[in-house]
Amino acid sequence: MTSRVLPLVLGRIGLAVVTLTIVSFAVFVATALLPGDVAQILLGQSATPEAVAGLRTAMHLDEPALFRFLRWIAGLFTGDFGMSYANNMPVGQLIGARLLNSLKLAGVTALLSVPVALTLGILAAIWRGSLFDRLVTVMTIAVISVPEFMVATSAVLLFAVYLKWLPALSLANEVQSFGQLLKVFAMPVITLSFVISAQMIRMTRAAVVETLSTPYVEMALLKGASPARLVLKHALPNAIGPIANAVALSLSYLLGGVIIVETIFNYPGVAKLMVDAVATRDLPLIQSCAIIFCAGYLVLITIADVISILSNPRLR
Amino acid sequence: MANLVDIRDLKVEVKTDSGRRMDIIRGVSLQVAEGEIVALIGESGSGKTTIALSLMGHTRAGCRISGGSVMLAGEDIGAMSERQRAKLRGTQVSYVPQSAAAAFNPAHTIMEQVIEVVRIHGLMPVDEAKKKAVALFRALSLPNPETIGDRYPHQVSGGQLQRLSAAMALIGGPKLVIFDEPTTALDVTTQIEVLRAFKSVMKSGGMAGVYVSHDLAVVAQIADRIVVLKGGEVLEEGETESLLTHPQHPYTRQLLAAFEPAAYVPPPVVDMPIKRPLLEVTDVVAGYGTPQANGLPLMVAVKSVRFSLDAGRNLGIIGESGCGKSTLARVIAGLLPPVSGSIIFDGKELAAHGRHRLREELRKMQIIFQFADTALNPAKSISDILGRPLTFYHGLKGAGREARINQLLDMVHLPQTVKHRRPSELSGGQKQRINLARALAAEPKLILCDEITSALDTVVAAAVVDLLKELQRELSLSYIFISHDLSTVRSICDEVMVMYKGENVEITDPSRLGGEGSHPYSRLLYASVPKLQVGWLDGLDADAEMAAALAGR
Amino acid sequence: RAGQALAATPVKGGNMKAAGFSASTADTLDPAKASLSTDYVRCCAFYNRLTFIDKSGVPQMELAESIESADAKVWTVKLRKGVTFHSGKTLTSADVIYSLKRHLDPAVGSKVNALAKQMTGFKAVDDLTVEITLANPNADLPTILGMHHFMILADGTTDFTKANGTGAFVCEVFEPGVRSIATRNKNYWKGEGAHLDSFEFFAIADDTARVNAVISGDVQLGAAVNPRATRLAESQPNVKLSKTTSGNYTNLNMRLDMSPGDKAGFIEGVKYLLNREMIQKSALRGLAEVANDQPVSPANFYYNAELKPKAFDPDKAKSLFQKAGLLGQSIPVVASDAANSSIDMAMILQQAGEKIGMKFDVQRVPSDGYWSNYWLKAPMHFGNINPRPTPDILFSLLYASDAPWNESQFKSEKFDKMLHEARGMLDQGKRKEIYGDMQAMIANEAGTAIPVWLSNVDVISSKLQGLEANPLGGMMGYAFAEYVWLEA
Amino acid sequence: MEKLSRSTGYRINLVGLIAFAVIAFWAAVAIAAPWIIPYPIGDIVDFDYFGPISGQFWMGTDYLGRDILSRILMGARYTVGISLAAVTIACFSGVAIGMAAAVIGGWVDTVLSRLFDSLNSIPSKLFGLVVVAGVGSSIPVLIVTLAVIYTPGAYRFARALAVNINTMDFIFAARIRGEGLTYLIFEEILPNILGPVLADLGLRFVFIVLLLSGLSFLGLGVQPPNADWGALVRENIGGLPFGAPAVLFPSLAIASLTISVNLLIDNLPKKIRDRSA
Ligand SMILES: Nc1ncnc2c1ncn2[C@@H]1O[C@H](COP(=O)(O)OP(=O)(O)OP(=O)(O)O)[C@@H](O)[C@H]1O
Ligand SMILES: Nc1ncnc2c1ncn2[C@@H]1O[C@H](COP(=O)(O)OP(=O)(O)OP(=O)(O)O)[C@@H](O)[C@H]1O
Ligand SMILES: [Mg+2]
Ligand SMILES: [Mg+2]
Ligand code: NI
Repeated sequence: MTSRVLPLVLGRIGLAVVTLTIVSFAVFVATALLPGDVAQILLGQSATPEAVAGLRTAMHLDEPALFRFLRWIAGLFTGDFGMSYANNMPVGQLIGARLLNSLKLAGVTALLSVPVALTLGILAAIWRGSLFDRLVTVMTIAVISVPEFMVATSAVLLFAVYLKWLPALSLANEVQSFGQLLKVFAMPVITLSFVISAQMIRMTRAAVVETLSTPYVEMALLKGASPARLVLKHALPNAIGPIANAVALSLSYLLGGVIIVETIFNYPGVAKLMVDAVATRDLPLIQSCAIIFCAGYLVLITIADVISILSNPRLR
Repeated sequence: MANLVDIRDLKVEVKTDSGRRMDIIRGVSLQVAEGEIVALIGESGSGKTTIALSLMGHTRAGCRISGGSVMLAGEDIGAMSERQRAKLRGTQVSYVPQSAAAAFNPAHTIMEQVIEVVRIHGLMPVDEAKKKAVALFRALSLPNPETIGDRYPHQVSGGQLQRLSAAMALIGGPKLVIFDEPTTALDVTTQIEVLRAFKSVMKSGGMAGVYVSHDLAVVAQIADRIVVLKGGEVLEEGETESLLTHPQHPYTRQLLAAFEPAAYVPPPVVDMPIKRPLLEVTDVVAGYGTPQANGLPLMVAVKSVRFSLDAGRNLGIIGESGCGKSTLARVIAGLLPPVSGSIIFDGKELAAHGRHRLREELRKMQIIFQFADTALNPAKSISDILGRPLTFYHGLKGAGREARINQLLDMVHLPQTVKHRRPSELSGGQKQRINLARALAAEPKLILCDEITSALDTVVAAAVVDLLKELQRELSLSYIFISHDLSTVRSICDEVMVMYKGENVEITDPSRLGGEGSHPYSRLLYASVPKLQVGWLDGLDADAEMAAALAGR
Repeated sequence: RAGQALAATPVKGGNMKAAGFSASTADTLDPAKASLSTDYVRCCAFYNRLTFIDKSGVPQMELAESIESADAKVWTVKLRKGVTFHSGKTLTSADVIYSLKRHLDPAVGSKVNALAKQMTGFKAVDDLTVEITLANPNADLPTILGMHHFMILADGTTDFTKANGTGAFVCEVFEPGVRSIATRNKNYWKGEGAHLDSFEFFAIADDTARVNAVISGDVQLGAAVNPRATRLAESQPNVKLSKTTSGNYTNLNMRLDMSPGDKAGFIEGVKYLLNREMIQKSALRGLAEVANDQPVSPANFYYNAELKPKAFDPDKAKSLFQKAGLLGQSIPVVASDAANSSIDMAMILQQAGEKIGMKFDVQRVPSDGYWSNYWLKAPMHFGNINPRPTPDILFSLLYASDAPWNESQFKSEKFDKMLHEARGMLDQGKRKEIYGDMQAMIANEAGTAIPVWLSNVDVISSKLQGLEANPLGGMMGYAFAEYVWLEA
Repeated sequence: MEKLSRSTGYRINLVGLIAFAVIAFWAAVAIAAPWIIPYPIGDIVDFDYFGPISGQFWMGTDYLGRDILSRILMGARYTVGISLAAVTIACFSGVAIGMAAAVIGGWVDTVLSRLFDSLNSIPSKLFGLVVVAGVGSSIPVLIVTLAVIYTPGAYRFARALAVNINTMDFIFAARIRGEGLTYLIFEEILPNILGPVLADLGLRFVFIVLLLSGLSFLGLGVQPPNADWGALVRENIGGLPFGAPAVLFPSLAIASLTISVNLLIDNLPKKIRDRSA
């Protein structure tokens, strides 16, 4: 088993490094293409040509951009993410706490939404064609077609403003007890779950329905297996590959895509950080965030691929 | 003796897209007594599988039991709820599917699936079930009975899977076992073992059986009674012995007559002035898996095979399951580039990879795949499947194309109505014939036929063989004919190549096959071909020489 | 309401949370770089200026005991005695000179570099006296020194991860883009010091969310709320709105050196076509006052009340456009969320234009990079100018021929001369006259249309007391933390 | 229904028909919008903002006092047009390239996969900004940008499905017939993955409808006073606390369209193959 998986994972890590390099170079070029640089943006309205020139020199921005980029890459290998241009703090320090926050939020959301979505998807597949199935389909589409900011705002209005059950803000640093954790995370997690569950539900249902029409499921039926057993024991193990992929893609949204939730609930995570970094053309910070998102995405995708391989004895 | 199974006036209908209904079983009545084995034989597409499934209260998607009753041990299966039926399945009645390979879940170990019936119905403790399974494996003469259950389905051969699926059906100790063509995919030597195992297990368990087959000789060995079907109706029914010796219905006579096919007469050589080799295969080595240090692949399936085939002549390839027959065909067709060796076709050396061959070269050589269902695109209709090579090679369109499709369907004895169906709506034998028709559509010079008659009844198989011969006369075609069915090979081939473990053991004249001068393995193969006489199988045990040969394998 | 607040007695203690409208990694504790109200709030809490501009716009002494000059050129600043920094160090003239001189160093990236440049000489007369020499006389120096950027730091400060000032609060936590936490400075030089025990400040960028956070009681103050988002707050018993009209405006700039601004009559036409009343009522929900195309606010002493806003007159505009030969042409107008309400204003202009056959092609561009890419550059674009305490600063920043932000490229020798003349004048009456004329010149000749004064609305909890309006901006000119208290 | 089915040669079901009717309705609205709107979309017709439903303004007024009905009718042009175009391009190119990668395999597959993975991990905001800065903004640019953002997802999805199909014998059969790549992917593979691909397309359509409003705030595409439905919801979100029709109706419009698209995909008419004729 490991004989197949280990080289695969190693190969993937190698390719991941290549991908990361492409991404960070692409991001570098993209940032370079954007008009304005950090000196101009920091000075904002007071960016007179001399002031900009002076600040540029002081920030060593007059060195060629490519040179700065390469130095940053070189720094990465020693674990140094560089210094933020915007506020002269080490990027590692800026990202550290916020990445942790993002991971917490992503983790809690995943813990809630993945089981719920898979259950709904599987149930819809078992009772395909039924009222329940149609209801799940319509509800999932309805839920994702409501813009995220509307879900979030409605939740705040209902639970914080009218009912006053939950705080309107999710101040992550105030979590001391489990009860608080529930209160703080409840609304962002619900909002995000709404957004990411639909894809998982639809894909789980599709994958399970697909395998339900195979001869070995028919054979299991002829052995006297119950509908639940057909789905759970026979269809599901063979549908794990596509499901894992859908879950991975959905979860990858939780790192970089949560900007609206972070904004409305004032949750300090990395998505907002990246947006800030782009707004200030803070190259080391943009690069570091991009690398983190990309790495997160690759990790999820790789896990999904490994899971699909492990779930299929023919590939092991 | 009370009847275990009592089918009265069974009707099964399919509903077409346009809402029209059509009966595929038209009022069949059938009884099986306790402990009795009844064979269902008949034309491919006559509804054998459909009847067998109805015994479990099940129909395929799109079909529906529309009339009659199916009584199992005095209870009406058709009137039960799905939950009640589930209780019977596996315990009272169990099923050995037509395609064992597709019936195993690729994600679970074999043992897990074999004892699943026990788990579902809580028949006995799991440990006990495992012991029983191992005992069954042993009884079915499977290799390594202790450990074979720990493997996954793809890790055992097709013949072994077929036996394992029988174990799966037998473990719950059902009163009735339904076998749907359980030996179709097996070579003759394996077939013997499996048949024996079935017989002894069923006898010792006192089980009744319904045995679906197209092969009269096999049925003769195992069944107490035979029911002959055609077009969804029962034509004739009787004790095995009497039915074989005194068939009443003309169709039955036809079936029996087709069993001993006319010996092969090579086409007259008059219109072939010079003997010209069409295909020359020299020292081909091929296999699967990553290349090793010595340049050979991990698993070498074909070892240094060499033969040559003249235009207008046919070569048969026989050998046990897994000996590399299909691999060789794939190499010739350009699907699997050989490690070494050369293939010269029509005077020109062919590129190893099909991609690099010219369209004309590809057209002139067609391959018919062994697995009929995976070789047809499930999403396309039969007319699309047959029409494509017509358009692709010959630029046919519109009415001309339709006419040619109809012609092709006629050639392979299929009604024109199948044109609008998808492959999943055809029976096993019908799919096989579609594959043949597709190859014919290209109007090739050489057809590589991989087991094209294995799922066909003797009458249709004979007709197909006749068709091939006729085409050969008209178009001076050549065939490479891969088959487990020695009699068919003898009826069409000029030469037979016997393969054993990837090697070519001998090439002889088919009439001399199994004769004194030939290779011992060839003789064993020959001796294993079932004879159309009751008790041939039981008589084998007495045959000391055969027993020794089989034991030595 | 303000009256009630004054009458009440302050309560000591309590922890307050306030939400600004924007935070990013560019958040800074360096007053020279402060660019957003959130930076100002922090700087006001941690540092002090030499002077402080009160609610009527008059500079009051803060760290300075007095600032005096005979000729408006050489100024003597006397510092308060016994003021200490959070680090324990005592305030001396060296600190003041260091803090002011920083703005001249381009490496600092000061936002007020242009203003600071007039300070050419600094001299420490003694430990508590500084002499500042200006390049040219400027009577407004005390007011200039009251601007947020001129906070006083300890001599030699280069590290701004923590703030070491003399302010009412000590910086406990500062995470740029996330939050800052301040606790009361026990050794504050103003004696009693702040009422609050601590004060946490962060930003909620979404307007609705900011209002909701106040209503739900999570924060006690939500700054600068969009007029659209206030309706819910108005109906809630536990919150109130604090409104300031401070001289902040969003203006439409038409460059005089580019087409179409260079065609005579076009600019005047646009000024007539701007439906100021509709902008005030619809786009801003009445949270604005109609303005007269010049930057000095009505609250300012020097405001020219004679100068009336141009009335909405499409017919006149039409004939002016006709005269300019532009009627029926498509004219791009760049607007962005970066300039408050500019998109709504642009649409109102567009709509009015459509009625007279004038096509304004509104281009919404990203707020990101707006100030460096479009502002001052596009032929017709919107700007947003924060309040400045004196007409002199406004004029020299925005309308003098060499002004760094000459939005419409307005060049007038006469104007320059008047500006120069008024600057050194210590006679307020005469100054007012000159500034009045200059306002009229801007309104009629410059390419900047200033339709309304924007009001700043802060949503505050009704428990929050002591908040007063201030012309420098919302939240009491951003200095609220020191003055407010929470009722039990 | 029966009759309709027979005459068209397709089996049609009621849900699919209703879904189709809704989509057709919006498409018709999109085409006819300029002629049927009761008020010009930019006109401030009412000084009351977030006005209620009235005989004069059937769906109330928005945050500036403009007629919401007119804005929704006009917004249909953008939401229906742009989203459909973008989702079609994204799915067509993603699925085609994905299938090609699976069929060709080898280094082509590896390179394409890495490239699309990279593209997928570039933040869409950064991407949008670069586009505005680099090529400016127009509706075609907007469509292409949306398509590019969603192509990698479609690629990954289609490739995973196609890889499985690619190992089947019928693909080999087509290959050694000498068929070209285009035939292989569109005729042999596509029909077998069409179901999941369409389901995925339905979801992607929803995402694109929503992303559209986000990009218009980056200055990409739909320019004021026009607005797509997502932007209508966004600009009127302040009315949510008191249930303003200005925020509810655009949301309903979005939901009706996206749900219909997905239901139609789930209930596509099936061609009747006369298997008994
Ligand atoms: N879904 C379907 N729609 C229409 N016809 C069908 C469908 N399924 C099966 N049939 C037809 O029903 C008939 C009986 O099929 P069945 O599989 O029972 O045949 P069989 O006797 O088992 O044949 P074989 O020996 O080839 O396996 C065939 O003619 C087949 O074409
Ligand atoms: N794709 C593959 N990968 C690895 N091994 C394979 C593969 N296909 C076939 N083999 C192995 O190669 C050997 C030859 O297979 P081949 O299919 O040629 O047998 P065959 O003679 O056609 O048998 P049968 O009569 O069962 O069809 C077998 O042992 C088989 O297990
Ligand atoms: Mg069958
Ligand atoms: Mg084979
Ligand atoms: Ni056979």
